[in-house]
Amino acid sequence: MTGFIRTAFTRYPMEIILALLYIYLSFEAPGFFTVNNQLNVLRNITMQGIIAFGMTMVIISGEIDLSVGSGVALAGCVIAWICGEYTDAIGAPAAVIIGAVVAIAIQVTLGVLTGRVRQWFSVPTFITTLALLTMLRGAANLITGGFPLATFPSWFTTLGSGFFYGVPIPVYVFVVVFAVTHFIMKFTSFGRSVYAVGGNPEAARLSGINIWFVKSATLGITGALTAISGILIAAQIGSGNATAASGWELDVIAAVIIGGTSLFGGKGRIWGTFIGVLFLGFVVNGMTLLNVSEYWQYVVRGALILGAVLFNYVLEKLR
Amino acid sequence: MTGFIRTAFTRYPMEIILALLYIYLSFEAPGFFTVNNQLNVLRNITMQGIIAFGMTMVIISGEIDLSVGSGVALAGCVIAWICGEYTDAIGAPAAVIIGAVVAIAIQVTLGVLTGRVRQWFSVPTFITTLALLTMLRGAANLITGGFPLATFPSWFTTLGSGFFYGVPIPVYVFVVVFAVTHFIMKFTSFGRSVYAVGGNPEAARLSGINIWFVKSATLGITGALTAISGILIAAQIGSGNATAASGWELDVIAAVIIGGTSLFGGKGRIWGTFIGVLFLGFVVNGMTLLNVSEYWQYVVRGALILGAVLFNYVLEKLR
Amino acid sequence: MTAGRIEVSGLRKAFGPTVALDDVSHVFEPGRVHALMGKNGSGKSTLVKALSGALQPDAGRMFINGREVSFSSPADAFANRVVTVHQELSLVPELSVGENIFLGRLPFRQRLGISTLDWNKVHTDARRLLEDMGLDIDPRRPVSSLSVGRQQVIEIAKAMAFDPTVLLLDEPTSALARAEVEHLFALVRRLRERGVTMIYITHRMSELFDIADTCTVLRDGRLVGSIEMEGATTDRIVGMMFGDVARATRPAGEAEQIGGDVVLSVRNLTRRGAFEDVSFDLRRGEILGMAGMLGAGRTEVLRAIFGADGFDGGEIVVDGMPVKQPTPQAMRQLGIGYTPENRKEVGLVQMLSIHDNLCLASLPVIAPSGFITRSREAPYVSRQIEELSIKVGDPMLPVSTLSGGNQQKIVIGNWLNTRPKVMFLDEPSRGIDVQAKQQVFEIMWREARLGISSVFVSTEAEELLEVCDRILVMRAGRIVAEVDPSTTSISDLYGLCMEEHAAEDIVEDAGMTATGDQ
Amino acid sequence: SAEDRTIAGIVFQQDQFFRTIQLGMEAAAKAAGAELLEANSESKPEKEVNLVDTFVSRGVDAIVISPISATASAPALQRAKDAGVVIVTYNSGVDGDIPVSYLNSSQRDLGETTGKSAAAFIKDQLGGKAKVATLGFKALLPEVSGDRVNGFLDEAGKGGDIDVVSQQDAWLAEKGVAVAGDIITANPDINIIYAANEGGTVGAVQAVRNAGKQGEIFVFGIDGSEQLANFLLDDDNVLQAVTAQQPFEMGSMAVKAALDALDGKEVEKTVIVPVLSLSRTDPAAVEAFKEDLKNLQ
Ligand SMILES: Nc1ncnc2c1ncn2[C@@H]1O[C@H](COP(=O)(O)OP(=O)(O)OP(=O)(O)O)[C@@H](O)[C@H]1O
Ligand SMILES: Nc1ncnc2c1ncn2[C@@H]1O[C@H](COP(=O)(O)OP(=O)(O)OP(=O)(O)O)[C@@H](O)[C@H]1O
Ligand SMILES: [Mg+2]
Ligand SMILES: [Mg+2]
Repeated sequence: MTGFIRTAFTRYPMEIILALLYIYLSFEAPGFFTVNNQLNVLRNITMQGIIAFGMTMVIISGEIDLSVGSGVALAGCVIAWICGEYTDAIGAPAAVIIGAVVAIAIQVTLGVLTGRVRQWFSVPTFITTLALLTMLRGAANLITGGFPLATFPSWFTTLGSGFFYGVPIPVYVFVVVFAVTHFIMKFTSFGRSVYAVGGNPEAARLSGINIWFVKSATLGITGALTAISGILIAAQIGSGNATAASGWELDVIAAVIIGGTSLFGGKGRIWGTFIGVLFLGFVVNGMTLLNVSEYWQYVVRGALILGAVLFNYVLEKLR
Repeated sequence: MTGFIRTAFTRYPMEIILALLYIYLSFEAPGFFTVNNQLNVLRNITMQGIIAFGMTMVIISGEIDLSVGSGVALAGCVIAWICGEYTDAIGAPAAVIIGAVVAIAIQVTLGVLTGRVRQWFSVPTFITTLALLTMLRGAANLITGGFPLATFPSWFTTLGSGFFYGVPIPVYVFVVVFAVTHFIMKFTSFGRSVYAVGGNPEAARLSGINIWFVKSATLGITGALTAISGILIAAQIGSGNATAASGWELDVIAAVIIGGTSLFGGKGRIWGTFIGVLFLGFVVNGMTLLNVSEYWQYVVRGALILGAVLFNYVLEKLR
Repeated sequence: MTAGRIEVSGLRKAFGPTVALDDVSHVFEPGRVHALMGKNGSGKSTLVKALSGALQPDAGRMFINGREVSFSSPADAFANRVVTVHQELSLVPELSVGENIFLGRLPFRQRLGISTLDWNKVHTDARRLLEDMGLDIDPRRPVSSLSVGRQQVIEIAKAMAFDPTVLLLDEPTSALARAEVEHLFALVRRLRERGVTMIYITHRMSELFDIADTCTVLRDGRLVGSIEMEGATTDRIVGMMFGDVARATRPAGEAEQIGGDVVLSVRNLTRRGAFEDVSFDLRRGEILGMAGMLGAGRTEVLRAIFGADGFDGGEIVVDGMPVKQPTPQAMRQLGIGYTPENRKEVGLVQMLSIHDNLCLASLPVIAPSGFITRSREAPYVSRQIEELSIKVGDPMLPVSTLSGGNQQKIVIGNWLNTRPKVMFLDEPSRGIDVQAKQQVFEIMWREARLGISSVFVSTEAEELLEVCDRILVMRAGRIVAEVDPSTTSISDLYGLCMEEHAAEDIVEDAGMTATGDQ
Repeated sequence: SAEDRTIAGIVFQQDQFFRTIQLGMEAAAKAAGAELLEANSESKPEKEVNLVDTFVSRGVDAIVISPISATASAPALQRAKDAGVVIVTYNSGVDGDIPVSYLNSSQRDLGETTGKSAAAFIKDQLGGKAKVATLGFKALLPEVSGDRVNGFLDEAGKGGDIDVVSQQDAWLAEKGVAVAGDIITANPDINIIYAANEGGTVGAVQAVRNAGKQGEIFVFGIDGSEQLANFLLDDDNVLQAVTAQQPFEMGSMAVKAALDALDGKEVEKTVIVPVLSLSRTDPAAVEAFKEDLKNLQ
């Protein structure tokens, strides 16, 4: 029995930590253990979660993307702007679809370009995406002129806040993205290449893997997911907003690392990120339910991130 | 002659870029080329610059510190709080000194601890300092209750905004920190160990270098410089402020990288960081003087960071 | 008389389930050269690391000159003047040669009352030291601009600079050319005269008789025994290492089966500063040797053909079709495989499993559709493990847990899974024990029987003569001769490689300009 | 004369409110033929200091600014004043006798105005009892946030018996959705959510919709925008009332004050810019507000 517990602890440290947190909150936080709240948490983690799955691939491939927060804002503003300009001419559904396609295309292009800039000019993705972090925020503001653009047809907003069989619609997107990225990393040769490229780029290259294709692709995928997240957020708040999602880059990276992915590349799991995203989601939700004061929230949140990573390490050592 | 130009370009790419920017601004930006404005730029870059020199050491040693922005805020709040509590009891000068010592001690301890946590638990400094980024901000808010603490004696504020022989006082601190860190990195065995530890930690270890001491020390030094910067800012704005310096971590890292330091460790120069800091300082100052619109500033700033790093690379290739 | 008596008693070290050292007790007499032998993974490096403070044993005691010591870090070992040249290169690539040599104890001088690093002294001392060792290397050059062999020499210079009483050398010659080995041996003899005690690890049997006074053998972490070299025989030592090992020879008459068709043809391949005007044909089922001294340009040629690096001019023809833009992917598709000389750094993804490393290059073969499962890969993995007799417990363990020889086989197996037509094997026998070496040769012969051609680069003339159908000799970036192994003696081949002795330095310096760190 | 006057206009955030202020400033500067330099201090006290110093060395004649903090912003502005620059503050004030003129809508006023609507609502619709949650921005601007929240609570309390069950921060819309959603979960019997800015108000409304609590939970907010106006006109009865400032007026009046002072004219030391109450009960006013906004953009 103790053997069993020990095995569970050492094999699934983050799962255990999450479960403990869950049990604690169920007892202590008013309203935590209700269907409504569970769905709420799911909806709230969706947006960052979607991106976190892409970021996991990027980090496993040995790169990083700091531009996701601004990318979310830009995508929302792009779709809102296109809806505003073209709804009259081509009708709302067409405008929404074109807007979504353009928003996604922009982010994918930027992601792939980031990879290529790394290839051609050896500029680390850290610095390229750091530059994009400010540039995209600026672009979003230029598009909107600083005002929220409330240009969406009302049915579009249900995409963000509606329900389907009692479950918020974004949650379906989240689950699909989780499943697809999990599948890619586990059951495709592309996924295998991502690990190899992150673990030892030169060895991967000499094994005939096109490492720049792989890195650019993970960045492009993350771009697409960033845009999807941006569109969902625009749908949720009903407008394109240049101030949306500021500071998300660090939240998303935190979720990925809590999930056990190594910042140095080559190691990590989509499932782990799923756990990491849930963990952060429950922490934020729990603190609000417990009405923890804003200032303490900062402290507690940081301490829990650090604690989770530390605990993870200690348990891995026991194995 | 062209050979000379070519050599200059390839050996001193960032210096050339900076000079070009300087010449451009002198002609185009009203008020740029005045003694007042030059001093102003110097004063403005001082605070981030001081930290950037420490960050250069941290990055060369193969680590990173994301907590500097919050650290600045915390240090300012700590000294303000101590002045508020103890001025009556022990007099203003003693309170200021004790406050400064305590503020510095806290940051040094946190820096060293970050290094030790990396040593003992293999937690990357990226994640520890990411956690500190939120925790220290929360702590600063808890100390001040969210309100600026204007508890300083009036002579203290001259430290931030006063002049000495016509030059703003913080500039002296900046110059001293530059000279000292430059000296350390070039002419002490500790400095050389920093390069070795970042370039090949195992080789450094086998050469008898205590790599954890070196890494912890660079983090501790950066902590001290962060605190000094925080104290100077508190002096400049006349109060301890929990919202100060938010987002600085990325600015400081950008300056270091623009200066040619490699994010992967082992390579970089304090002098380069000096250039990087000046570059960013002139960019910000120039855009304000040229009345570049707020939104374009984001775009231009990102583009210039990216452009500088790219240009640097291209010139290095020509060499 | 001397200070360097080393005694270990009951030394034990385990890495998880692997026991690397098991109750090892032995005395290494002062002032002598003690060879330490044993197959891959027998614990030699671990013993040396314990003695150098690089790792701490789980149990046991160590005595230097009768005084018990306990090293908690390499610095403690240095304090006792115990100095080590480790198996893995331990230089800092970004720093200069001089700085690397004195790393950890750079010289100082007083300037305006402050003690500052004395860069002049660093570089002049380094230059003197290098000259002493018969080397002409600018101490201001960054180490990263030197070839692997040169780096190894710097490593040794670094150890010398400590003025050791005990010097531990872990495979110092594995990356050295013959001339440099001679330099090293001269140095070792000089140190022995000064009374320095040395422990010397190697897989090259011939070196033992040249340099060692005693030979101590480890097997699976246990001490097998120790003999005086005087009167020892190779068979005796090999017997201690393995019990018994059959020396493989190529089945007679095989060489005649080489097909007539040319699978790979290289014409006038040139890269300025590295190699020039390289042309050769490779026929089906042929094993083509490439002999040459360190830095002759063999690695560069293979990498250029494989598309890993570019070249300035020339043509590569595979199966009669010129290759326009060679990249590793394109060449893999054309049926060419390449196992690099530094397998630890670029041959394997150390943190991935044995399983994954065996499938790295063959993903498109195993999964043409792009979808893949472990069970689909499993037959490929088990086939290589079986056919190459790779010693593994669980293929899901990281490849880093394997010993050098087995890692080398993984690199080869990774490529055999792609069903190649041509294999480039760059120093496949470097740093692996006699048995593993024989197995690698047998793999080459077997694949040749199946019609796979190989290009086999080695610095050991004996090996080339034993294994190859034909041998090209490279010198200073050019192919200078082609020899038939059946009519060539070892000394002839060495002679061909070494002519115009200084050529090595010329090529090396032509490719780059010296850029100092300071 | 006004033609060669240079005026610096400093905001501290990039949102609709400050954007409209900037538009007001631009209009006034243009009308007078003066040059306007614009900048954003991003709520960072140190950046504000840099901007003020930079503008002084550029030789501007006046600085029109919304200081981040009454205390923290004072030293730099004092320096500027000592250098002969005319200072006008708007929206938020600064300690000491620095500005020639100070224009604002009282932050308390804003909260109180919405609070009055809420008081009436509580009395008429909720039978004089309400459970209330608030969304502020304490970690961003504690002073302003406090004024708006407390002003609201003081006035709303006059409508009956109110019980404040949760006070949280959320000033961006997406954060507001999450936090308000959590609050609703923790306190299912809540009646009123008050949000102290535009983002928070949008977030609170969407959270109520997400929870399907239309008609059970009512939102009161601050700020005016097209989206908030639409919410007030929407028949789902979630958003009840907001109080908008008149940023365009504030911006243009502030620049005018600066120009007047430079011309040596008398300017009023303190000017209160009236706030605008928008309520579900007066759809015509909401429509008019929307129209004004359209003309601006
Ligand atoms: N850091 C480590 N972690 C886990 N296992 C290790 C580690 N270092 C060595 N081992 C294992 O300990 C055993 C002895 O290794 P060691 O390096 O001492 O062998 P060696 O005799 O030097 O071999 P070689 O001739 O290949 O260099 C091997 O089984 C090896 O896999
Ligand atoms: N990265 C590099 N930068 C500069 N010069 C290099 C580099 N790699 C190799 N060289 C130089 O190119 C020449 C050819 O080296 P190469 O490694 O091909 O020789 P080799 O015959 O394969 O010898 P080895 O036995 O060391 O592998 C050498 O003089 C070497 O110093
Ligand atoms: Mg070994
Ligand atoms: Mg080679």
